Amino acid sequence: MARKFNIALSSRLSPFQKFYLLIIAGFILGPFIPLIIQSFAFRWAWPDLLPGTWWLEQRDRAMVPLAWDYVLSPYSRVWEATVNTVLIGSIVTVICLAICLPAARVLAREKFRGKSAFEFFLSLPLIVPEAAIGIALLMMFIRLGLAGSYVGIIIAHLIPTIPYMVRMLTAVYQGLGRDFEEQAMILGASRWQVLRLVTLPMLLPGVVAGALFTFLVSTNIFLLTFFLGQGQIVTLPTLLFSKIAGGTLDASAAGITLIVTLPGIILLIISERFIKEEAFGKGFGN
Amino acid sequence: QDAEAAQFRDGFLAGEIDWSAVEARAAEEGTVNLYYWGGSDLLNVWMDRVVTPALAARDVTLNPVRITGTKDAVDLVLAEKNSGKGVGQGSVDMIWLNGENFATLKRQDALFGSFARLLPNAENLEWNPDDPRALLNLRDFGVETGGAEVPWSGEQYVCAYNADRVAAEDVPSTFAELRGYLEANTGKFTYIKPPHYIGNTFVQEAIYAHNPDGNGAEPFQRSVDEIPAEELARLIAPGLDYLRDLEPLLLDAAGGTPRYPEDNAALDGLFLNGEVDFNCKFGLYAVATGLATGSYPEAATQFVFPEGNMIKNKNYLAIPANAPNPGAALVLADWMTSVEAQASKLQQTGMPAGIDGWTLEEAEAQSIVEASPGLVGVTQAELDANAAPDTNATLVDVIEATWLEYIERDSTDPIEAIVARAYDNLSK
Amino acid sequence: MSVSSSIASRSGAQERMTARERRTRFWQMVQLVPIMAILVLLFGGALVLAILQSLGFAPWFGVNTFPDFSYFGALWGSSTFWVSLGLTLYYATVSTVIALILGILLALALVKTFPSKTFYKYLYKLPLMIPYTVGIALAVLMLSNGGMLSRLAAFFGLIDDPAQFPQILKTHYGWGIIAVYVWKQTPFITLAVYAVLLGIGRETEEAAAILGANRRTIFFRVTLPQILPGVVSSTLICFAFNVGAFEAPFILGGGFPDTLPVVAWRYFNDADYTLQLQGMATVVSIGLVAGVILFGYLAAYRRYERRMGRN
Amino acid sequence: MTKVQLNAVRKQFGGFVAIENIDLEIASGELVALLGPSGCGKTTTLRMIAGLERPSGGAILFDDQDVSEQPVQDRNVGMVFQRYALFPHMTVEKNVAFGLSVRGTPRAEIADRLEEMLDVVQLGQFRHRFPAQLSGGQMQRVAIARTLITKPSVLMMDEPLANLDTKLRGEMRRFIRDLQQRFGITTIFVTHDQVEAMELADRVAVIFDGHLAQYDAPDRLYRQPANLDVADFMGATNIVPAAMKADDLAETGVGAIRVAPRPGFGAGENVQVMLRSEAIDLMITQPTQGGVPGKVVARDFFGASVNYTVDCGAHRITVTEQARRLVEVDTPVWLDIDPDRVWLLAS
Amino acid sequence: MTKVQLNAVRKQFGGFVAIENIDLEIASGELVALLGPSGCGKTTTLRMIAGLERPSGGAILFDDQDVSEQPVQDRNVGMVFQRYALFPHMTVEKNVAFGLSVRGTPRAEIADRLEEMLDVVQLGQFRHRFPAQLSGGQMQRVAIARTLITKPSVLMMDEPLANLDTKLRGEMRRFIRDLQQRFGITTIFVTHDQVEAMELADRVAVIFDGHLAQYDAPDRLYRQPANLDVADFMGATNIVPAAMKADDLAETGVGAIRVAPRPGFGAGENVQVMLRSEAIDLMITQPTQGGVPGKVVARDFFGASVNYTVDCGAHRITVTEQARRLVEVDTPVWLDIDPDRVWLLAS
Ligand SMILES: Nc1ncnc2c1ncn2[C@@H]1O[C@H](COP(=O)(O)OP(=O)(O)OP(=O)(O)O)[C@@H](O)[C@H]1O
Ligand SMILES: Nc1ncnc2c1ncn2[C@@H]1O[C@H](COP(=O)(O)OP(=O)(O)OP(=O)(O)O)[C@@H](O)[C@H]1O
Ligand SMILES: NCCCCNCCCN
Ligand SMILES: [Mg+2]
Ligand SMILES: [Mg+2]
Repeated sequence: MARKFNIALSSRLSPFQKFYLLIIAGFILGPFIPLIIQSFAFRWAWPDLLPGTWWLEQRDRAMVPLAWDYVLSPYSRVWEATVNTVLIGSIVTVICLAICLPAARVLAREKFRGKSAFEFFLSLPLIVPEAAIGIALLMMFIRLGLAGSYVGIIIAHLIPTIPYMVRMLTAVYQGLGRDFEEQAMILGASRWQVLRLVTLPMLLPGVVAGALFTFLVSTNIFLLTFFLGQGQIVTLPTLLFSKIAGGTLDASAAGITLIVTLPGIILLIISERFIKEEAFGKGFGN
Repeated sequence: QDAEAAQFRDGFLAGEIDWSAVEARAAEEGTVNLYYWGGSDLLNVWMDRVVTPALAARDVTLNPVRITGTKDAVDLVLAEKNSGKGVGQGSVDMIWLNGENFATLKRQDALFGSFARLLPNAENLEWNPDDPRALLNLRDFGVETGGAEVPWSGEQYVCAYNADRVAAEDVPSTFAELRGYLEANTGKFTYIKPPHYIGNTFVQEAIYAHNPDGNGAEPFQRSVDEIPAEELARLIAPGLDYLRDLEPLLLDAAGGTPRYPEDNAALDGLFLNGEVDFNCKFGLYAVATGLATGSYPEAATQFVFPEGNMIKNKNYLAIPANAPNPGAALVLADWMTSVEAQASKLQQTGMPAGIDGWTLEEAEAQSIVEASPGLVGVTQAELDANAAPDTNATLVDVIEATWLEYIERDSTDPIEAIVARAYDNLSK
Repeated sequence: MSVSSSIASRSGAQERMTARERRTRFWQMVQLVPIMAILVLLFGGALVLAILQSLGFAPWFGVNTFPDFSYFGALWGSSTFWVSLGLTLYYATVSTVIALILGILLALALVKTFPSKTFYKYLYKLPLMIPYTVGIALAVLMLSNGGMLSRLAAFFGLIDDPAQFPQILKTHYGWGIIAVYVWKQTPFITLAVYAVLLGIGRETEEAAAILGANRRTIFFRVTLPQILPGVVSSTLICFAFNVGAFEAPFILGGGFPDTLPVVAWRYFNDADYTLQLQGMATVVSIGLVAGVILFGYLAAYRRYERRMGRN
Repeated sequence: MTKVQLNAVRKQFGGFVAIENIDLEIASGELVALLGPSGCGKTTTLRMIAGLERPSGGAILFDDQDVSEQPVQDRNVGMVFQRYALFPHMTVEKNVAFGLSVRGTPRAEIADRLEEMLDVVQLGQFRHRFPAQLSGGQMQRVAIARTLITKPSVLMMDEPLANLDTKLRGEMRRFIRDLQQRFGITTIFVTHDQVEAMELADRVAVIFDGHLAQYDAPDRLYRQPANLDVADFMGATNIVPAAMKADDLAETGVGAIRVAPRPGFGAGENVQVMLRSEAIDLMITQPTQGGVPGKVVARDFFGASVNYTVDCGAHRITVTEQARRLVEVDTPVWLDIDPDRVWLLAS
Repeated sequence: MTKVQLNAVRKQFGGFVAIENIDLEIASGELVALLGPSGCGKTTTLRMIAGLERPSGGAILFDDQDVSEQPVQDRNVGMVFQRYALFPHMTVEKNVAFGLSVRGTPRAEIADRLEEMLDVVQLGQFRHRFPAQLSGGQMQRVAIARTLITKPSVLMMDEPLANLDTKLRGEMRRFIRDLQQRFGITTIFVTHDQVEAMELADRVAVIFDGHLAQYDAPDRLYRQPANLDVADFMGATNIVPAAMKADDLAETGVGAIRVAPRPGFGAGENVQVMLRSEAIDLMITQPTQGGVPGKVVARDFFGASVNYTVDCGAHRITVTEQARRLVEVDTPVWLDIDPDRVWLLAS
């Protein structure tokens, strides 16, 4: 019944959309199949659809750990890189939140001279590529003794993450409306009580979305980490880059690639439960 | 400048500090930061599995910093030096390097000093300048090491072919034969892209083989100061012309632009998948280790190419002038030149020994021989018979720049002009 | 809070700032200081340093010919720079446009109700959560001449040598680079558009349907203009990222002539240290190009917005 | 002009039944109000008629034709949304012309009809403004104009006046009524405001909880509600239980009241008696016959009218009077009620 | 209980003058309505009293004390926002208790007062719900409870009933009135609905465009508006120009009308005569003396009342009657007007 109606303006998928969703699933997930196979291969030469020799067949004869044995061993530095990545991402997120929250409040609520210029300056790091400042930043950091240090990397990561965080928080602040804070003040709440009891809880979805984004951006940064880490600080993107820079993937590189995707998957599972898409929308609304 | 560190350096270099004091200082420093190219899983494992405990036994913690390009470490040392970090105040204790990178540090006076012969294990190396076999210990790409670096591994540029794809009689042994093969099998060969040193080496071999004077590597042992630009241009022109003419026959050249892989992992991948039939790189034991790790096709075999011009060199460990832990660096350098270290490195990574067999005792020499993964399809005698020396590091820069200009960028300028420009730039 | 309004009302000349107001004003500024410090000192500092160097100021290399435009001159004077610039913009534009189209289509599908929607809401965000390098690795495995697609082609007897497989990676068409950017950024754009779509609701679309508009018209004349803010900011971010990205063109690109970030990388890694300054001129050029294009884009969009009465 | 019929229309959202078998017939050119409390299913009913929602059961007929298979675009209906759903990115002009331009109407004709329509809604001077720059009443008029310009055969309005102030609401009511009469369009509008329904509609459909409770002309609805719920919703204030002494006499807590006999409410029945507050005469002297005695206990002044609360012993009765005189609190009074204006409801 | 005074209070936003020298005195315990069209400055006035906005000029006094320098938190005022501004992340209980808990009131006392307050607003059973799970009326009661629990000495409400339906609005009005009388709190509420203002307030301040137009008791405001604007805003329908023939006789387009003399409106003056539609008697037989003849041209039925539009020649006069009889359209009628209910306005 009412087929045409469904097509005209329905909440159901059109046949094209069904097809499209299948294609997208293939596009996103498909490449992971050879990746998983490769991570278990010993020798997998063209044109074999499956490895000619599997890693497990060679495992006992190998003079060094191969494939997953290598990946999961300390030699691969995967664990170190994971810890670094998550640690740096988390600290960057917390710092970023701490410095962006007050700024976002002022930006969302107050008018002052030079505000639009300031806002423009804030989004400049989105426009100016990391490549443009990486080397110069490295020179500054070497002089300051920050090159190859956690502190240096964390500070540097603030540059590309601040614009995301500020946008997101400013948008939620704008959406919040003053009513609630004013009402709380009328009811006798102090500045700090207003922030703690009313503002922060109400901003929470936006704060969480902003934090997630900041964390993502930080854990995705390659060039800045690569320049400023000086090989001393290995994160998942730099580790993987070193493995695949030549444009080939052996079993251990495939294994590392899989490990590099893990934090993202875990984060996805966690965040999907707590964050509604709408929360991100604010940051892109305007 | 750290006065105490400077004092140690001066004292050690003057021979006033005995080795036990160095070891004591190393234990006190506690750490050593070794910067090395981290692109080999085998070497990485060896560092962690063998070197780290060995140093720990000497109360030194090894901090193996895996870098993607040796130049990164050189840049860091120079940047620190330029920002006023003197002796004892930098962050790099030791770099694995050779060729241009050493030459750069030397030129910038950023090296710790002549330490190599003062190491206890210096006796495992030949230092007699009159012995031609000492050449690679005294000169690195033609540049005098002056003991500021100590040999770590020896290498030779060897090619392998995939016997499943190439008949034994078709295997080339000269550049002309290579060209002939490619005319019949277009696209089945490529070499690593200069300025990567492996790519540079292939270019040098082509230049030696096409030396218009017919004296191969010989004229290229001099530095830029000793060889005028026009002369160099004359010497390298035929080799570069050969390479330029070869371009249309290289991998993917049919698609418009020939493809030069960025590093040897990339070349290995192409070789494994049969995208190319040959794999040329520094790697005396590359086939043996490649078969052991599955990165080479099963039928991979080494062969002699190019006859008489298979470049042989060494690579070294250097200590920067501003090394924060010079004592520990010296201890590391000494351990690295031990027979024990060299044998285990050879066995586990396939990197040939950097020490000289004839200086060793019988049993020690035997342990090295036994550690060898083995040659596949060639004999040591063949390799020795076709060995050739490196090009002087200062010329390498010129040749590299010329390749980029003449071959990559398809410059229409004559080679003389390009070389002259390169001379100019380098003297700035 | 009375702050903004009291500030806004200061125009009346007869009004003095009260002590209370001055205090709030001061606190406001304090709240902006940390963010300013990071951006001005680090970001601004690095930018200025890069510009200074590109103009010949590098005493630490023993070079100080400031102001010296020869580095820009040499760079902009060579035709390969323009080819590189063209390639950089080409990869950035094509991938952004494709990701935009795929992203909008995906967002439009996601607002519908369908059985596997929960699965898809996880699925589509996966690439967003993963570093670019993973995308590059996947591209290598799938698309290279020795890769999975090539093997499938061989399996079906379409080719019998890897060289016969159409070259996707390592060409100047940049299909591999584009594939990675699209793979990674479609989710980003989808998220932005989807979130905005949820925000605008379906009422205006329904109103349009009742007024007789067909699906095409509804999309182009009612839906699209309303999701435009999300589209603009997400494409802007992706495009800027693509212009400055290094890894994908380095690993998957067609070699010389390279994209500008790779060119800069090669300069920085050259044995010839004077090329460091040439590299600085290159990165400054990247910044300039990205800035000019995005400015133009934003200005055009702002004009459109103003014409539409927003702001 | 189209006749609209709903035959046993049902609508379920998942397990929740929003509309339960509604039958409704709206004559061509009639103006019908859907009246009911929040959440009763008014909007859902409209959306089904418009084709935005598919009925779970039953059929909707336009001029006796089942329109189930007809897509929204082809039904030729108009709908003014509760929150207007103006296109925020289009000017008033563009919004209004939208329906014509998507139909491919020639430019010249669009311009003419636009002019005419802007005149009708008096928005000529705001033509270049965007919705965000309009007041509520103006937005509402744009929404109406945008719909009317397409000459729909059925016009629907979802709470068209909800967010307007008293004065504007009054103006808009008159405006809608005029338009509807001028074009004779079959019109269905949703409201939860009984005064609005009464003033505008030819017939009112009262919906409670997805059920059609009563469908009648306004005055019948008001004076003769079908049941207690409807009476209550229509603002009846004085409903008192009573026992029927005779067909025309009800014994209540405040005494016997004469009523007009109503079939089915014979002597002996227990009933509810509804006394509309404005149907009661408030006498300050005892009437010659009848009259319920009481005392004014409260007075509420509303400008045009006054409400008195009169304590009559067992019940308090509210009496509404036009504010021509003001009776003081505590005055003893008598209430006189015309039997024809007393309505009986089942208990 | 606090007396609130505004002395020549002004408020400018940038160059725009929102409030222009308003003087207002609100007695302790009084309930005052601020009435006026949208944008006239009602909210701004409230916000200044609350301390959310600083006056650009003049002074605000609580019990004769200037409070300009007193921060919001210390003014001990209460304010119910137009859209309630309930904290969405807190339950009803938490919302209501908020004001006490931020003051550090002891737990036991909070619990007691909470109980009492929930009783007052009859929300006990909803105590654990979140605002999103409440109906409009319930939300409104939470907002009121949240404010009252802090025992503010001045209570302000910004359009407290705007979004409620007729029935609920009526209930809430009575509820607010009861509360206010019970606690005797000085209360100021904002509305744009004159009926609401009239019903609730002791005095009404009518504001137009930032000016105080009239400040009076509801019935005076209604019957004796200060000027045409106020009369119009209060819904006066029949205002006709006239010339004064004598102190008590005005000659209008529909004939001479007897008026109660008003100082300043002597013979010969040109005036406007206001005839409240509910003050006019509609006769279907000619009265013995006076009576303006006309013909019914339209009838609007509103349930409780009926509006007749009577064509009297030069003007159309609206007459409102309780809906006890229905006069048919086209019936010839006579209008009879009590001179005391005719009001004179300056032209
Ligand atoms: N898409 C839906 N899914 C589930 N329930 C729905 C949906 N749409 C409406 N409902 C429910 O159906 C019932 C009727 O909704 P409807 O919108 O028709 O009410 P209404 O009479 O228009 O109320 P209001 O006066 O508040 O607008 C409500 O209980 C509502 O919650
Ligand atoms: N912060 C502000 N900046 C500039 N103008 C303002 C500001 N707040 C209010 N105004 C203006 O002041 C005037 C009075 O506003 P106010 O909110 O007091 O009106 P109102 O009487 O409450 O109207 P409504 O009934 O629509 O709520 C309006 O014209 C409004 O646009
Ligand atoms: N840092 C630039 C990001 C470009 C868009 N990609 C998705 C961002 C979140 N990982
Ligand atoms: Mg509704
Ligand atoms: Mg207001």
